[in-house]
Amino acid sequence: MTSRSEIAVRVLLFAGLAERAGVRERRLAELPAALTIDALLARLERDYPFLREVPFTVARNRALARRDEALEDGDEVALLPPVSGG
Amino acid sequence: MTSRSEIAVRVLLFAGLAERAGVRERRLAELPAALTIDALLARLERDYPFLREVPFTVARNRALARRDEALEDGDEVALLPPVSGG
Amino acid sequence: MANEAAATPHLTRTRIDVDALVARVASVEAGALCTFLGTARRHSEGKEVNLLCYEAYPEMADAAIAAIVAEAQAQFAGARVAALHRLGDCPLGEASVAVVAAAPHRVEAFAACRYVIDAIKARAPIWKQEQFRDGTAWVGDPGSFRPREGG
Amino acid sequence: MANEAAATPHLTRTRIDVDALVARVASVEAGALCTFLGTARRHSEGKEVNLLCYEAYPEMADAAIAAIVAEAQAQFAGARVAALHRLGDCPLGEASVAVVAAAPHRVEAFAACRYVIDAIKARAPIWKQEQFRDGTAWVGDPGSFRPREGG
Repeated sequence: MTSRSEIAVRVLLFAGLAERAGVRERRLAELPAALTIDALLARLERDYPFLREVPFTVARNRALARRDEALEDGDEVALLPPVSGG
Repeated sequence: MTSRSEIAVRVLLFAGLAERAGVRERRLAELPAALTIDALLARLERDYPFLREVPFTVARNRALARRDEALEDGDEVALLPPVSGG
Repeated sequence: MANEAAATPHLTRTRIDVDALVARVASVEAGALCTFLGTARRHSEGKEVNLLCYEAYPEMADAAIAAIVAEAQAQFAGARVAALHRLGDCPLGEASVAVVAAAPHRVEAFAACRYVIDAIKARAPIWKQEQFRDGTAWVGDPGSFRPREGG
Repeated sequence: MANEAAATPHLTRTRIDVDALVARVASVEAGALCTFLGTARRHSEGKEVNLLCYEAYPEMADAAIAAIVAEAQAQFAGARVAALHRLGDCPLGEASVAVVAAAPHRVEAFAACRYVIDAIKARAPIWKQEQFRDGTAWVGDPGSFRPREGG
């Protein structure tokens, strides 16, 4: 359980990002409240340095997000490579 | 049989023109050689005065034709109302 | 008239088989397929239509559609196009005309399909008669309304 | 996954049924129907492709396609649109995406169909993996080539 000053988020990776990371989903807990997406990405880069070198956009709770947005407990954060559907 | 100085042509009418004329096809024989399409239309207007009042284009041997073209024996002349296919 | 059908492959007096048209142009090299169907509408300029009936100058209309298809294939890279227009009675909701265009990419598939239907409507000697409750009229021919016989 | 299929009506893991999509939008008031199919191509930038595989962020992709369809219907007079994207394996020649647009007139049918396929390709979180003889790669992700295991 997270205290009031800590949050947990779910991180989803897709396509080439999931392949490179070897994982499609991560749960990150005990994060500081109001952590920004930028700061979350900095933490993820420790485990997945390739994230510094490949392009992606970020969705928060299934909507495209700015990287200065503050996260809330229970957020779903998705890293989306350039789309190629159709 | 037409002599060298006379020609015969087939005239086709379509859609509203055929309905107004009450006929879809006419054979006109014993026409002067090198009769122009304009002159042919003047003859047709005697039988079908409505032709003076409705718009149409003329095809000669299944290609759009100018009205100053001279007809040849055996030509197929079609009077085409404005098209409305599709 | 089987003979006419054979001589004018872009015209048909029976229901249009769109899948057969698609099969003529589709291939594993064409990543994009655009299909246009013109269908008989219930209303035309506010009046209720019961039935459409199409007439053509068959030999010239068939040649016109063949030429239009060739123009589209020459103009749009890699496009393959098939087109078929119906003649005679066309019940509401059924297709009066079908154009299918396959191409490696969607820009050319859309452009070729659009070119062909626009040109057929503008150039092919085909005429549409609308049948109303109270009579018939040729589309685009203002004086052609004829009251229903015996009505 | 029937549950997923029900929750994401614009995505399917099985072959796309174009006739069913058409039936959803066609009506006797719509005189024009434009259909676009994207199909798996044999060649991609010179390399021979054996199979395509599509992955999506399903909930977000489904919502994106629903929003795009609504935008098209609001923007083009009288247009009714249906769209479906395939996920998972897509064999060569089969449709990976289908868009059908019905409208009273062809200008709107073409425009709505084109708007929706363009927007799906630009915005929906869906990714295409190409499978070659010697490995796989995600389209538009240059460093993603992975040699075939055990090859």
